[in-house]
Amino acid sequence: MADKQFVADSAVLLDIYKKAALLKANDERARKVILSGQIAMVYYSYRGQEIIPSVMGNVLRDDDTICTIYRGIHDMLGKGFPLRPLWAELAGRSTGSCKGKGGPMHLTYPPKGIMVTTGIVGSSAPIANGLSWAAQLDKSDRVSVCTFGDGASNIGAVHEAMNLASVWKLPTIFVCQNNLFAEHTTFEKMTGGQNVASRAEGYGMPGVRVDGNDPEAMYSAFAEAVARARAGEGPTLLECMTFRFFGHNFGDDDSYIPPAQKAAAMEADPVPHLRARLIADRVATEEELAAIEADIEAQIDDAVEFALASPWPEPDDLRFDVFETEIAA
Amino acid sequence: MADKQFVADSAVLLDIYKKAALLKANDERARKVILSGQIAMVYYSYRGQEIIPSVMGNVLRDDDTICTIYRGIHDMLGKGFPLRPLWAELAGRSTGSCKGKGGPMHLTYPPKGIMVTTGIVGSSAPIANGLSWAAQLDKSDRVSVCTFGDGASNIGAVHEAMNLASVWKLPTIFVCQNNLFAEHTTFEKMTGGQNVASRAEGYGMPGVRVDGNDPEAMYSAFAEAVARARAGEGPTLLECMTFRFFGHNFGDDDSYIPPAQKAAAMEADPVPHLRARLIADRVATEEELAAIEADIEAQIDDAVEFALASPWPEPDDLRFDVFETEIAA
Amino acid sequence: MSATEKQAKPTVTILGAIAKAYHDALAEDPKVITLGEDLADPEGGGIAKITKGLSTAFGDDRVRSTPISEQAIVGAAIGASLAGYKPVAEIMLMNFTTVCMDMIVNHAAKLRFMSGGQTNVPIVIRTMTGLGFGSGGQHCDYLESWFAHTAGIKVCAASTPEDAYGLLRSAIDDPDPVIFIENLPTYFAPMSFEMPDSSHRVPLGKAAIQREGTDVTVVSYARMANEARQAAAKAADQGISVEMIDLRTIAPWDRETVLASARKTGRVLIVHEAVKQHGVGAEIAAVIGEELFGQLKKPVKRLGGTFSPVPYSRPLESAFAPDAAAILAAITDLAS
Amino acid sequence: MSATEKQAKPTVTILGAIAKAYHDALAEDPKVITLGEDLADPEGGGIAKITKGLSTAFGDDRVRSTPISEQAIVGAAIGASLAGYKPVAEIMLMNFTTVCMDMIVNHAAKLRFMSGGQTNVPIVIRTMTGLGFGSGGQHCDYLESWFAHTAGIKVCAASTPEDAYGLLRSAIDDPDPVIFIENLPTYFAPMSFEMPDSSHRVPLGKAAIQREGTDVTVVSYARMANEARQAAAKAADQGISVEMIDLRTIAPWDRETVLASARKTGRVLIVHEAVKQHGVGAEIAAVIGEELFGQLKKPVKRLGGTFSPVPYSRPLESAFAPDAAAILAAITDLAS
Ligand SMILES: Cc1ncc(C[n+]2csc(CCOP(=O)(O)OP(=O)(O)O)c2C)c(N)n1
Ligand SMILES: Cc1ncc(C[n+]2csc(CCOP(=O)(O)OP(=O)(O)O)c2C)c(N)n1
Ligand SMILES: [Mg+2]
Ligand SMILES: [Mg+2]
Repeated sequence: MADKQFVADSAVLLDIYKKAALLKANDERARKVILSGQIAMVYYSYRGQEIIPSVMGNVLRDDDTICTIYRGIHDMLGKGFPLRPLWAELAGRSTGSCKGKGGPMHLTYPPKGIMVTTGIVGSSAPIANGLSWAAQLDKSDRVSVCTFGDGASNIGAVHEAMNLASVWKLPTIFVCQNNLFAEHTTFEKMTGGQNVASRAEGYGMPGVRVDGNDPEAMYSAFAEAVARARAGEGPTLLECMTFRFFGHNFGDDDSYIPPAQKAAAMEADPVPHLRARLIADRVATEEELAAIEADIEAQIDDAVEFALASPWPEPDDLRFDVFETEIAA
Repeated sequence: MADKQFVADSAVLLDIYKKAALLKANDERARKVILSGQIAMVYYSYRGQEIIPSVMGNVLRDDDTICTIYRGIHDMLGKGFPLRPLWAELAGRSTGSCKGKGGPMHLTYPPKGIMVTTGIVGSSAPIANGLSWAAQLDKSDRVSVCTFGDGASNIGAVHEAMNLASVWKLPTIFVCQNNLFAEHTTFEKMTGGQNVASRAEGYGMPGVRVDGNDPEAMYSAFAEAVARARAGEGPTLLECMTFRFFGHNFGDDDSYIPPAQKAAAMEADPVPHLRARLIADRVATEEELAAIEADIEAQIDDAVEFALASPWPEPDDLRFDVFETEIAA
Repeated sequence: MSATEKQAKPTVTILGAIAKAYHDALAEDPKVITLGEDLADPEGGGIAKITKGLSTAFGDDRVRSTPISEQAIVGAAIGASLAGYKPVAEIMLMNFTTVCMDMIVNHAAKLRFMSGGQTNVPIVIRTMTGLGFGSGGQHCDYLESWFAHTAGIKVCAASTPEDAYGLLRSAIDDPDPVIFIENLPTYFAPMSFEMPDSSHRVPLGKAAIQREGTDVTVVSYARMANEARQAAAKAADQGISVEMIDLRTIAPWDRETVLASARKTGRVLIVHEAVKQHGVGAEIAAVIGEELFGQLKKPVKRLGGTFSPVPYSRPLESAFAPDAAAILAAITDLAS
Repeated sequence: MSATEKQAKPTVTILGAIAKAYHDALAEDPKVITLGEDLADPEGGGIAKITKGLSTAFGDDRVRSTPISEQAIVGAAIGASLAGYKPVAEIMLMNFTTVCMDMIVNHAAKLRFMSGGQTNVPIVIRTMTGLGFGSGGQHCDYLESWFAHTAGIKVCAASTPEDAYGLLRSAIDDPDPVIFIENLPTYFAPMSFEMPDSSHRVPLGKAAIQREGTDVTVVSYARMANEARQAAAKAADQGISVEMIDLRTIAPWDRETVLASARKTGRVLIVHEAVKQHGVGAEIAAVIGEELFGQLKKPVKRLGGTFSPVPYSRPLESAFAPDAAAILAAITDLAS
């Protein structure tokens, strides 16, 4: 993976920033809205991990598919999940993308290729392979991505999926977002070999450990993996190093995170870093970025308002969507 | 794993041969007994794979434990399973080690450390870890071995078990008997990376591919793995290359095995090869070996007779051994 | 008296019917695809050779052998179904669903609901089970009640070649996930049925009244339906008129047909090979007890596997599950 | 009227009782060991902090945090139990048993039988479930009927701190595998119970009559028992005398106690949070229907979760499972 033929130019970096700014703002709003009591939900903050999905969103097409996890709203926003049905679903309203039935852990939005969000660690991987198989059958060059955490790399489903993807040469990109913690357990304590990417070799596929907070490195690695997949050369495992700034889920006592480690990570917050760099490199001005950010806030305002003004589902809705035909009352 | 400090001397080789001869004779008898209609059973021949468990049996102590699989009678005989309760169990009699309840796929004999025989591919591995954990807690240097096939290396349970063994530094030895087929599917077709041993590195443990039909190579690799485990240095994955001479199970149409491959493997039959070598090296004479083999046949005769003369279990036995206390009638 | 069985018809097997259904479905709809261990022709077309010829006829892309990775198998089926395909996944034996329950229960069964109907999972999981071959504790379980308890997935099983064909085709057509249970001991028995033509379907959720009767209702499915048919014939010789219902679809089961028959006879026997306790028979008995309170002549009777793992030894294995003799005894008892 | 609830007693929580049972078991028997995700003190003693302090008190060898590998977790528990230990394995949520069903069902539950009694598997699997926190389709299922259908494994659940203590200690003492179901929403409620001392045990298989009554029998367990207790109190205000049975052990359930009460009242309501269809209530209703045929005044009634995955949105989540109001309505209906 040495030849960096995939280089993020300034337009790409600006687009990555736009997405990252949206992701960051949305996470901040989510935590605020929970704290304010406006919406009660189980929420897994991804603050600190914004660059990875912003890059993915930049590289992927709408017809590429993604299977993500409970900590996945960043992945979905990167992929283009519109804000109104997102927030309405978080708020449990009937106007939510899943009519309030799925919630934050099971968000789905097929028009943008957001096919599965799972709460079962590791389960995104086997399903992504099926989407890849369909792409092969369709003779399409679309790819499918599954995201999962460092902790998930130790579960059986991920192993089975990587092996199958390798032997079937599937266009699946395995994106491990290594934030160094699985709930309260450190990466070192649970991971034989202390490295996820190196496991790829055992399956006969490329594995790359990349700084997921570095937009250029991340772009280069991800775009190359996508190009390989589109070209029919099979899967890639990317281990994207990152960090989550807050506890496992909202309300989690995060005292298990060493304060110095946390402080250093927040100090290196990749979103303002990218912002500063775009300005320094004259890709955009402070004013332009501020306008973008203001627009994002306005969009989120609108979505939250829409959500809170939307009607709740009716108990009778439980009879629908179990099967195609409704369950008898 | 380069330094071969574990060398099989002639006494060891003779012992390995004695075991291999028993295993070979027992497999031959099993197939004969089925063909003759004396015993009806589901039977997975291990013919061709005798050297691996003969080496294991030579190196392991009675208090070392083993978790094996449906194709595991060779492993168990190597570990010292006595013939009478074995054959009585195969025959489904109440004098069988499992009172006829387990059968050929679930043979158990704790006095020799034969703790679990499973019919679910890959399931031997997680359980072996628990036996290893107990050894650690007991501050004993005993080890536990799990055996499984090349096909099993692609299932989730094996992955999870190897990672856990690595992070807990368990004295588990993962013995993959790579006979190049999983039922009818070839090793190449199902294995990303075309190598099981190389996956060990991803878990941070030694992985060794060894010729499982070569008693000296097998001894050296296995004894070293056991020594590491006894010394508290953690698990090892051994991929022991071998071949099964017959179909997946008795009665299986084995036309999917390329005839030339099969013929070459049978030509290289490791048991007569070892025999010839012992004679050539003057470790034993033809007469001595013949006497050993005759004794084995006599023991098997006795066990089969014992089994066939033994009583069948009673339907009422179903109420026992579900729980410690019986199920009400 | 079963009309279908008495006429002289060509002899077909359940295995043959399944193989034909498979073939016809692949031939008619390019979206039908299939995967499983040893499934393709280089691997001999599966351990029972049901899929023999399919990969040669329809290509390695649509008919795929897999590694031994049941989670990956069901996951791939789910994913492909989300992209518009109709995958048939083979899980060789029903006990092996235990290594992929997450994929089946948390995903296949729930994605339609959790997505608010945006996605659906039109997969079929074919899986084999049943005792009779001495394969012991881990290869013979009937686990249908687990899936019947799971909202979002259907379960069916056939006891005749016609139903095997019609149910498998309907399962593949169905827009939701279906578990199709097969039974090794009944695969090969030649039965006097016509091989159905490719338009034949058996609607999911509809039981078959395989014999009409007035004294005792027997509800059963899969291999036990064969045993029950034999018992019903013997009961007729004793002057007991048995109405013999093969559920065919176990979940959702056909309440109307069962309740109508129970109302008529007032005496019901439910038979399955799965362990009796907490088996599917419990739900059926509970519903009958609730719906026909005070209208039954005798308490609903259930026969099922003993409360133990499946044993190896032949006499134990025979004692584990009901057979025609036990069913006949129960019928006689109910009719008395 | 529940005597225990009315007296002024110190206030304890179910969580506290479980934590004490755990601690006492580890302190009394060096063979008791435990493992699970985030379980040890460097990981904060578990997500609900039930195991906080245990690794510090009893050592990292006996109290171990694990990778996210449920098959490896249950497998390690099984293996250690075969070597004479008494492992308590935590599977964080009951839905995650779906990734380790093979270990639980094909191994833990069957090894004693398949080995002809040569080995046994004295493990406890602690697992949490239940709705009330909006965690949606994959985190709230009650799956006890799957395990009740599996010969060789026991299942229990407590609705009071005393029972939580006594059942967990009995489960750890038991020579066979036990699933111990916990319920997040009931962990923290302060309850008027004494913290049991370390000799306290609740025998497995024995239900508790939490309130004696003559008109209607209510059979329940886990969180639903709390709801049922509230409903029973309200029913008393309406002049309906409810006999309230908390099964405590779901499998094997206490037939004698349930049947005796049903014989007395002639009216039975069974309530669980699990999906009603094919839930544990089906078996209980079927047995009552068989044993007390003609002796009941009303058909046995069942309340359970709706036939759907657990929904996210609050109004849907509330509609999914029965509550005190629904139970009271059913009691009133039965008593009418
Ligand atoms: C099979 C399974 N086991 C356990 C859990 C509980 N759980 C939820 S998230 C999590 C940690 C996952 O860590 P990681 O994979 O690193 O992802 P992250 O949360 O850090 O993004 C655990 C243990 C689960 N959801 N599924
Ligand atoms: C989980 C599971 N899936 C499938 C099977 C069916 N099966 C039994 S043996 C076998 C092949 C195993 O091959 P391998 O691991 O190479 O061992 P070998 O039989 O060659 O010794 C298969 C697929 C099973 N027993 N368990
Ligand atoms: Mg993580
Ligand atoms: Mg093999």
